[in-house]
Amino acid sequence: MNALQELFQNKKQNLLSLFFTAGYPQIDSTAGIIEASRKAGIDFLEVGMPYSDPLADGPVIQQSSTVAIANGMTIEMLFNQLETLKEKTSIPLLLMGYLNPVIQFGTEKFMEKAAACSASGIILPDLPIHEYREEYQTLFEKNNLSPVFLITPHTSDERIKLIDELSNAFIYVVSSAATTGKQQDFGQTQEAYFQRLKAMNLKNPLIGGFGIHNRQTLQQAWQNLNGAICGSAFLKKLATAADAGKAIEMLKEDLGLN
Amino acid sequence: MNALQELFQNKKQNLLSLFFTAGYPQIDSTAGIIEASRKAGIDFLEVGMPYSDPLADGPVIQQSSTVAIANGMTIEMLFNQLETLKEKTSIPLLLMGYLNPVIQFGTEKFMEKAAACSASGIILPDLPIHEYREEYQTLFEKNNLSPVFLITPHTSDERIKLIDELSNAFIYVVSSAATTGKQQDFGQTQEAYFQRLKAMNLKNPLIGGFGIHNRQTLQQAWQNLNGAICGSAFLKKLATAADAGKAIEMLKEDLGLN
Amino acid sequence: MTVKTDTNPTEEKRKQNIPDERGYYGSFGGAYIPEMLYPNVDELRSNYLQVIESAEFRKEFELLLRDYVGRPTPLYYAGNLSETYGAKIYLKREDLCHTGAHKLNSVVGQALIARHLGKKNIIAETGAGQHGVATATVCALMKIPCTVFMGSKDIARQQPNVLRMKMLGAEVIAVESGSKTLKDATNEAIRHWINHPDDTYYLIGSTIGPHPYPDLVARLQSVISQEIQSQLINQEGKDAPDYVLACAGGGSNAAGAFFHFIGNGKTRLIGTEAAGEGVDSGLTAATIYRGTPGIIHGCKTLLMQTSDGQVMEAHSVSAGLDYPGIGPLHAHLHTTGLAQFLPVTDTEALEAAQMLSRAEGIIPALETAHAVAALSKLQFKPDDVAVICLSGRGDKDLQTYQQYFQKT
Amino acid sequence: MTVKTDTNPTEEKRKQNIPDERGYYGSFGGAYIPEMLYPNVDELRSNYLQVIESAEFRKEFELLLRDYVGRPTPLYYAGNLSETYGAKIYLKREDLCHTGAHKLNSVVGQALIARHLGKKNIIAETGAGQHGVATATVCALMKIPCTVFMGSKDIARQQPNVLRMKMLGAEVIAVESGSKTLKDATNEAIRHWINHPDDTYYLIGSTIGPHPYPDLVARLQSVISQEIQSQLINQEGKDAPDYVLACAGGGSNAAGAFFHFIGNGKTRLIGTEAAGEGVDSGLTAATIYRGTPGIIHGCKTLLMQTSDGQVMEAHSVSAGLDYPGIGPLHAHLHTTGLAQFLPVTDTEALEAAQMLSRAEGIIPALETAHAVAALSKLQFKPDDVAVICLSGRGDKDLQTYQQYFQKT
Ligand SMILES: Cc1ncc(COP(=O)(O)O)c(C=O)c1O
Ligand SMILES: Cc1ncc(COP(=O)(O)O)c(C=O)c1O
Repeated sequence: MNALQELFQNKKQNLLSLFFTAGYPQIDSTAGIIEASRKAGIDFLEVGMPYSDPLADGPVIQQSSTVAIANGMTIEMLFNQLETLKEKTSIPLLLMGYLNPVIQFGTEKFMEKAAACSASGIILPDLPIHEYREEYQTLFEKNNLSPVFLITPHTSDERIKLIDELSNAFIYVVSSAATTGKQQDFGQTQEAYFQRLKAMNLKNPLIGGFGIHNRQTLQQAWQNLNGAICGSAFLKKLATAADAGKAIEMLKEDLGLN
Repeated sequence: MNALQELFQNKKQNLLSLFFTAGYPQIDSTAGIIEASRKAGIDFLEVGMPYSDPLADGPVIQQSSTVAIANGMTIEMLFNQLETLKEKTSIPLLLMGYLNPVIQFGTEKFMEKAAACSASGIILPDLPIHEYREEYQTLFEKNNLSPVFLITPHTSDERIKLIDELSNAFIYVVSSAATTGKQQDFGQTQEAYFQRLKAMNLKNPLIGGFGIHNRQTLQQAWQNLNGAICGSAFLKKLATAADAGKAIEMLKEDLGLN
Repeated sequence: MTVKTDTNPTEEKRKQNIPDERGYYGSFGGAYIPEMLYPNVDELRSNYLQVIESAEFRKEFELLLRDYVGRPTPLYYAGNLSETYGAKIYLKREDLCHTGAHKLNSVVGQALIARHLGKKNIIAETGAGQHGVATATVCALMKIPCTVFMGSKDIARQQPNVLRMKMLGAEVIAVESGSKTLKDATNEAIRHWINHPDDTYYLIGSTIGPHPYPDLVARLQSVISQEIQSQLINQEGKDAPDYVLACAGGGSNAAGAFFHFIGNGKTRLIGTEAAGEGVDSGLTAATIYRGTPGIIHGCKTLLMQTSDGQVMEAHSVSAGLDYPGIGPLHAHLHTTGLAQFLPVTDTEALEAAQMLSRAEGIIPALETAHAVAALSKLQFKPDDVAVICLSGRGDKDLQTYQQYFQKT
Repeated sequence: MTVKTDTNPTEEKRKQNIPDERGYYGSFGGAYIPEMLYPNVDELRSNYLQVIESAEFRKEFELLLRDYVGRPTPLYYAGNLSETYGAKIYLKREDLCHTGAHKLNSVVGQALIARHLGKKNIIAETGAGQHGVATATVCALMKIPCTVFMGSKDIARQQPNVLRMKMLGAEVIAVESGSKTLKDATNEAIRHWINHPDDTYYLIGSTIGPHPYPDLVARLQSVISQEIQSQLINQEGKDAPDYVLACAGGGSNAAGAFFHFIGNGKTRLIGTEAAGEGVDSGLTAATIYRGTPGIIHGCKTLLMQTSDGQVMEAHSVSAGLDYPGIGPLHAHLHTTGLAQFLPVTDTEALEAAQMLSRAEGIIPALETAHAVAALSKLQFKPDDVAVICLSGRGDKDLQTYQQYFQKT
């Protein structure tokens, strides 16, 4: 059992996770963000591996990736940073990124390094499920890493069941069919979607993401799902705040958590 | 017999004619040019009727036509001017111009007016010979007007003979196949052409034109033909000289006649 | 329901598409040229029919039309236009010809003739630049030096075509005389020909000029109506449309599109001419509407002129229609009622270009847009088959379109 | 004398033009897409073959290809090129397609599919603007709202096509991210699709993207090689050329021109890619030469990337080839040796464009010029029959040509 799985055993509701891009705003921001998150009681973190062509992402994450790459961030360097932090931090970590840099790094080596850094799971949104099953699943299992898959309002029940089957930590519930960072409040579509998911009685917790940026969106996710992930909204705060602690404070204010 | 035919009866060599555009440089320049020509011993004159699209003419005559039209020159007005002059001048006149304005004026009326102004002949370079014979010949004859046709180095012997047949004043020997005003000296082509014409023993005098602008070209025309017509070179002088008399003086200088 | 037709046209009517021996269509045509042009024009006159009817010419011409020009061009059933205008509307896709207009049909033919006559240089006039591009194109293909005369006003408004001519290796001479448009480009081309009579072929771009040019160009362009005919038989089961619509500058695309239907007693032939800012505005190129008989560029036809017989400057937003004369065939068709000519203003043409682009995804040349604009001036019956000669594509006119639609 | 051929190719070889069920050509292809795209891509994947093989689709597609696109396009024997390069050189005239490039073949087909799937909006990416124009065109014809994504750098260098898209009623969205060229236009189109999944069809312009796009586009473009085949039988009495030459950006015109000849053991398939300022200059788009296996825009293929797997910016003077990836079919053909890919520099392409304009009177698109430039890199035998896919015309590139030839 990895740290993330442990977390979900102990906490079933109102989970809050943050996504940030490694190497943003500074090349060495990661340590501060992780530490501030831990202090602020964030439940788990997704560490984004910056990619030149993040096609599922909106302008905020695109911009953070561009800056991070320009800052010199690489997977190699990220692992080096995480390696030095692993003793200090207890907060469960997931790595999230596009498949290509992982392949170039070497899939097997990537999984081993991730495990060595105490990461609990990996999210590769553009990894096809059939390829996961045929080529990646054993690697994930061998390294005690949880695979996390995305579902959207357009994902069929059948496919959701398959994903539930393959998952062992949580399912990433993309709030609406949209790139990251679309700043709209949730409406009837999301409500119906969340109800549909509830009715399916899935074995994995459901964590909502994409578009969580204020009290309304957070509460709707929390009321219907097990938790929420906040990405673009957090990156925006990071861009302007003095430090990661301040950024989380400002974000919590927006989310109605103070 | 018209004045032009009379002239050719009396003078067989070294004839000199000038071409000018009616209405150029001033709307009322015609009288002065005719008078100065008479005084300077010019043998006969061609009065150009300005046309908007003088496609056989080079830039000098084009320009003079544009100015004359802008000055308000029309066939009607030209006839009015010539009408008032006909008592005063003894120099044979030809009218030269494109067919379209003549047609618009009315061909029959045009011939009658020309005769009434004591013109001796008419040159319509774009009048087809067959049309001349079928529709114009009787009109010319009725009004005692000489038709003048052009020939070029490319005109066949057969066609030259036909033209000689139809002519009763002179044949207009275009020096080279070129628009008016090309300022080149005459060379072997012209020499051969002139020799060919001589050998044909035509009944009409031959007057050379197009390109007569200096001593060499004039002399070559005079030595081989019966006379020469000077157009563009004369118009250029008219453009700059104080009056028509001065213009002719300057031209004669260029032609080596002083 | 088709229009009432004369199903047994007389032989005489059938021959209205061809001039008599001296080049006259009724009272229009002929060859009014100064002696300097006589030998060249006469050489062409006495050879053209024999050449273009020879098996050798036909073989080469037809091969080039197929593989180089891209013929047959489609006869496209325009469903959206048909719905809007309540008739079966077809577009004859001359815009798909190589270089983008019908002009190439005649250029290929004339260049073969020039080669047959042993000419070493080719000159041409151009308005919209399409004829210039077509001539430069075929001259490159046949390795014949090429000089194109173009009014400086047209050079400014048809830049893409100027660039194409240069890319193709042609010399483009800017004509600064007169209105600096097609009329004056033609004058300068003729003057150049007078000055270079020996081995130069003057490749005229439309059914204008002294005989035999109008007839020669019409015959070479008649491939358009010939194809329409056999395509209609295939696609509609009839051998003649109820309407043929074409714009007319000098008249070559109209001549080509009308040719086999002239005097058939079945087909209404509709030419459109450029009214510019309006037929009575003084800024117009509606030659048939405003013209009177006279002589321009070597032939007797209708032209816009002053009462003194001076040629007037034409005006049209479309460089290819900006000409104060029209081919003698069309003057004849108009006079005899064998064709009808409608004036179309600049604005109507621009709007029609927009309309066609949006309705069928085809951006027409500004010239062509004048033919399209006629659609809204005609009363169709539902079964009427109307063919528009889509003489060219609009790539050369994008700047003009943009400027106009930005303004409005 | 033809090159040594394998006259009995195995069935396996014949099938190299089609991917397996999951969209793999050997080890390239597949569908690497985030879940947000899954339903749309899957809907297309499970329908496309059935739709394009249906009688209804074929009828409509073929009619539009004939009457709207202008097919078959000629297979033109280029006499002057043949003489210069010592082989029988044919040009497959895709430049004569409506809108001026092969792109329309695939757009017509995909738009029919979009309609079949009940989609209400169409989006597309474009580099040179040809695919954008083609899409805007067919959307106008079919009355479907159209949005085109185009890098702002490409908007600046392919102005005529931008004007055309607007004239046709499409919305053109300037993409300011990344290199501001085709790669980023594709990213933005995909993002827009993610954000508008319900009734939007993403009409991809080349043999790129997640399965089934590469296969779909290749099949729709395969009309090119199908026509070449039957035209060659007619014109040369043989059913396969010795060479086929095509430029490859994403690879759609090459896929279309190669399709029926892939693995036939007779035909050398030559793709040309844009070397920019040179394959080793750092300013290049020579994907096959400089690329390594990876994932771009949803498929596994060869792409130019850093050792960290970041996609590199491509460079080519030609907007349509300025792409750091290539279709998975071509990665496969290269890897298996079924096709050869040659890099061609900006300068070589520009000179080839000039050469072809002067030699045959055909101004090619800058993309196409890269294929033409390969002529001087090959050693032909006199009887070799080589077909160049003349993918598009150069009207959109006149400004670039002028600037280059003014400088040199
Ligand atoms: C596309 C197009 N259509 C029509 C014309 C008008 O010429 P014509 O009347 O000879 O067809 C032109 C002339 O340039 C043209 O380019
Ligand atoms: C004329 C032309 N040829 C080739 C290409 C390259 O695309 P592909 O490799 O898909 O044929 C383009 C792309 O815009 C193009 O416009």
